[in-house]
Amino acid sequence: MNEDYTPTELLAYVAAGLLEDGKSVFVGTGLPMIAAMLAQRTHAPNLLIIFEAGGIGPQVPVLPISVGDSRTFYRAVAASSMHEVMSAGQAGYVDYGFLGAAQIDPYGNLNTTVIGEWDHPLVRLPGSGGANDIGSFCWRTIIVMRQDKRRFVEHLDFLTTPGYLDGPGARERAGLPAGSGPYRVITQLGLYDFDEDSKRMRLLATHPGVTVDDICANSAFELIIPDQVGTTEPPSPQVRRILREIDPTGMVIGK
Amino acid sequence: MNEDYTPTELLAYVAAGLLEDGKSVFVGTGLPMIAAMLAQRTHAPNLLIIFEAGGIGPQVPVLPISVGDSRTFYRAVAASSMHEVMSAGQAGYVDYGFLGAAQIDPYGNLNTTVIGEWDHPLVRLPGSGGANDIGSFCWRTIIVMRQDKRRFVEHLDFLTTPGYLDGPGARERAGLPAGSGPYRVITQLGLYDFDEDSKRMRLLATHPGVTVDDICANSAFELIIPDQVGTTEPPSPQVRRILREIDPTGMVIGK
Amino acid sequence: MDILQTGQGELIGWHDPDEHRAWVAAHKSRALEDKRTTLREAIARYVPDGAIIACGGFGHIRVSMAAIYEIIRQHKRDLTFCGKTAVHDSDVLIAAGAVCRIEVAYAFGHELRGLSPASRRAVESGRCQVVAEISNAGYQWRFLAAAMGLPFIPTRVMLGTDTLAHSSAKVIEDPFSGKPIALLPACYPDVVLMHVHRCDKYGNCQVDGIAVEDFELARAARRLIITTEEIVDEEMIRSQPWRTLIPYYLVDAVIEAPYGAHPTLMPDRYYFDEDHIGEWLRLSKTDEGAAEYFERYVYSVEDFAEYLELIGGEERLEYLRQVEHLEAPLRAPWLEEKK
Amino acid sequence: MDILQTGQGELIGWHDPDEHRAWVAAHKSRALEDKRTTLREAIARYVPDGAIIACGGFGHIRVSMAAIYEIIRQHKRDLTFCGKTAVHDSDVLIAAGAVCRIEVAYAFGHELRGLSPASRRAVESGRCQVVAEISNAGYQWRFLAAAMGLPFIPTRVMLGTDTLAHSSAKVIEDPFSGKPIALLPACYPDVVLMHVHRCDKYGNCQVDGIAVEDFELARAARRLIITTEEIVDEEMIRSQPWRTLIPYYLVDAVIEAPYGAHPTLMPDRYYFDEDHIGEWLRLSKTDEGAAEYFERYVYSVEDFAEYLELIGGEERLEYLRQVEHLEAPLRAPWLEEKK
Repeated sequence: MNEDYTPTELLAYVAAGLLEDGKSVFVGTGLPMIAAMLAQRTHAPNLLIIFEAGGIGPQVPVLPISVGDSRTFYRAVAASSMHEVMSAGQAGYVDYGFLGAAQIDPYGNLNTTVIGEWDHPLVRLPGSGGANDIGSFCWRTIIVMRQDKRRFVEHLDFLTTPGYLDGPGARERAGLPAGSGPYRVITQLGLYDFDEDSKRMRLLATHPGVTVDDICANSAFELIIPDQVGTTEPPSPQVRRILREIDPTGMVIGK
Repeated sequence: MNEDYTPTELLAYVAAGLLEDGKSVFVGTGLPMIAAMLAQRTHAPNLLIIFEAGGIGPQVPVLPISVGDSRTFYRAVAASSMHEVMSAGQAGYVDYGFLGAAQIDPYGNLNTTVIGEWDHPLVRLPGSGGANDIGSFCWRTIIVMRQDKRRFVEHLDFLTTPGYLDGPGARERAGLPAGSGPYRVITQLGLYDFDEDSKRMRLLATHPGVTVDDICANSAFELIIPDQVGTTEPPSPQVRRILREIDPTGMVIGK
Repeated sequence: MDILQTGQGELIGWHDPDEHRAWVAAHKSRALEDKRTTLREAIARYVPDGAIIACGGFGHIRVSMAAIYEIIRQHKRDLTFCGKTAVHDSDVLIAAGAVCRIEVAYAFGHELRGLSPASRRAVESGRCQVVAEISNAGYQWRFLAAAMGLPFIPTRVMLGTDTLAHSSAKVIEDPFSGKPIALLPACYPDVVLMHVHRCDKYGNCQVDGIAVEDFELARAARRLIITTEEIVDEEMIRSQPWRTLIPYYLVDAVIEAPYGAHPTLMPDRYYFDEDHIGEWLRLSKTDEGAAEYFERYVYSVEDFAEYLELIGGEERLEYLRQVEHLEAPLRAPWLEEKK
Repeated sequence: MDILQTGQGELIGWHDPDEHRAWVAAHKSRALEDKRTTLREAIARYVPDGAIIACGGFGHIRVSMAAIYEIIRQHKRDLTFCGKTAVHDSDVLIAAGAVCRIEVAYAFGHELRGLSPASRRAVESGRCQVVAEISNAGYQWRFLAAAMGLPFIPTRVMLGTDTLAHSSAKVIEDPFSGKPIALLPACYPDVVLMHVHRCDKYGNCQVDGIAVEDFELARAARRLIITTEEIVDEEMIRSQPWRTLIPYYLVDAVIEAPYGAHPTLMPDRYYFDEDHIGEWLRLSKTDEGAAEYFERYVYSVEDFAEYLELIGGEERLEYLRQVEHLEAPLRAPWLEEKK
């Protein structure tokens, strides 16, 4: 059976499944990198991987540590600049983007800047980095993060990166690119999308062994729970083998 | 004696004399190129030559035909882009610029766009090209053109490139870079600068054999004629020899 | 928004950034695909009558003449030309009747060779309409705005002039300095023709020498047709990816066209063919002469290879290679006349 | 000018474009001059206390650590840091007490390695003040505006967020689309430290691999200090001038510093020294530990060459070269912990 997969393997597999062949994706280090490489080695061989520091379409030999690592432009089609890739994103060339966060709200807005008050931080986090950029201009952003009541919050301590702001039409009213925004959220408990009408987060599927009660107990805001909730498919042994090939040292997947 | 120099040789020599060592100059084809190369081979060996299409600091082997000619970046320090050199100009890195024109007015404004009405041209000229850019951002622009009553006019048919617009402070009021503007005008008759107070064109020196009456008879607007007017120095045989080395085929200097 | 001044030139090639993003998402493939095709096919497919077109290079430097001749051969009509730094490209397209509208930074001239008889005649007679004025830097930055997916880019050039008054720019008060500043609207040409030194079959391109404004123009283009001196193996691109000026996803068609810039200059390959340009400038002094030129060099030939035979074949091309490499002296009709 | 929103972050590094032009004219030499000097001399001369500084590369990629150590060694104080994509650079400068103010796109983190104990502690205790927030693209474009001599560049990122509210950007209504758009003010750092693969004695620089935002940053810099893996003959620059990322007139000082990016990554030369970064992350968990680190690796050594001996000399550097070229496996303390 498949039950000996790790939580990270499951996340990588679910994330990979969201990526379409022939599309482009803005990739960060860690899990997004693994997911994109898994997609390339399974259903999406022609997925274009782009890194914010300038690497475009590399043939990544081993997992990079940084998004500016030389592995991110190893045998790439272009080793360019941040100006080039951020401009491409702003002009609509980037389909998917991955984001992580310390906090998320019902509209998919993200905080990676500060816990507590901005000028008197309890915990100072790294800030936007490329997150605001990715969240602003990628057509579909995929958020991968840990879920609990301190992280799934009604009100963020700081809105670093735009989700749907305060609801339908808010992105467009703010001047953000039309038709873009959060697409899916993946946590250790389940997979979410956003309700078309309210732009609030909605449960799409729970991971194997997770109940809807678990889901709700780990969110400080009210999630939309539809009548029909699916269950995510766990990674097959073959997928797990590929994941081990991609990350032989267990840098991301763990040992 | 020196009297067998050609008018073009004189113009090139006078123009070259205006360029300082250790400064930068935006160069076009033809006479400006010759003048800049003459300056480099005489008093200004460390003059930085920049071409609008991207050539920076070339060691020009033979005269280029175009400002994008491969001779303009032959053994250059950089073969870059229009964005790079125009940005450098806008940011204040370019000291001198050369301009030509079909018409000039008392404030050094230039027309290279049209003779007659814009939408019903009598003669359609090439337009701004890089002229407006050079005239906007170079610290000191040097205008080299033929002088007669159809060219030295009170009112331009079209103001392609800014001189001092309508007088003192007008460039700054329009939003153009402060402290920049026309520096000298060189024609087949004489050398001009601009009066500090009025920003109107003022005779500085006549060429050998040219009288102040000749000067005035060939301008449709009133030139400022100071009490003391110098005479330009004609090119020495040595200068003429260098000019022949720079332009052996007589492409610009003529045979 | 207080707008201090609005240029009265026609705004060509502008799109709302959201509309352009949607177009990109729907029409530009992000997949690595073999894009090799013929010029006949590429021009037929991507250059509809009425399109706004622009050329890479610098007017008579690294211009895709092979693509331009094919446009003329296919009798394309009502094109609007981005006269960014237009020299030989616009002159023949206007003379052939393909282009009837032009926004002008530089056009109707051949630099040291003098003015362009054919396109000047077309403008002065009203057959070709100048729709707006702009400067070289101004046009370059219109493409930068487009490349960045922005509605505009600010600039400090053009202010206070008729060039701005007849452009599509607007002037506002800069909220940081309080001074007037010009805003240049983005320009997205419908089709861009660009000639490069080498690219792979996917369209990853390298250029030797100055890039001029091709970095920005390639990214501003809705459709980008690449002609190339040679199609190289993907390996050559991937071994030095920092040499890639244009990544494949910007490119719609790749056509191998050696000497495809003739009679314009290809850096490090071949110099201007001054005899040929001279023939054009001489013939194009009359409409009949221009027609004779097109009949001889465009309509009567099947393709660009046949044209190359007609202009002197291997021997001529070898001479141009030598001039470029400073191994042979330049011959030029206009140079003869100065003597 | 209707301004829809004004970010409340402190505006650092901005100058009126005319004031900057005058500064350039007075202070940046356009002459081709031998600019070779020592790091001691360059840092003493160009980095006054209180300056606004920025680093080339990408936080722990191609960072001029040699210059950073010299800043610490000279006990520079009250510096403001452009935290464009700050990783190792900002962490050590903040920990050493050199930097006490920072504008943050990304800082206080080491990507996969986790958060930075020292600089987080400094910020949370108030020893280092965050003066403004911004995004990576936003910072990059602040430098683009400066490189272009403009007061601002528009962008469609940051809108609607607290990042913008705590930035120095303003929001206006775009006069072309009618939609809100953010304007990013130019940022001209007083001093930029940049490490390159090679340059000549005048400062003409080449970089292999991604440029990140160094094209723009080099042009935004008031003073630009270049450390380089090697100083090459002018001939190497002039034979391929299209490889020049930075022309000499932007550069104020050139210092040959082989392995000058250690322990950060130098593309195609050497990989991250994870053992050394690991030692820093471990020691910097306490102020005492950080002080111990600086005593050992900065204050007790005369110069960068001596430092290189201390971190393991030729043998260590050869190993890092092998890892970069995929010829040796990566060892890393944080990787060990995952096992």
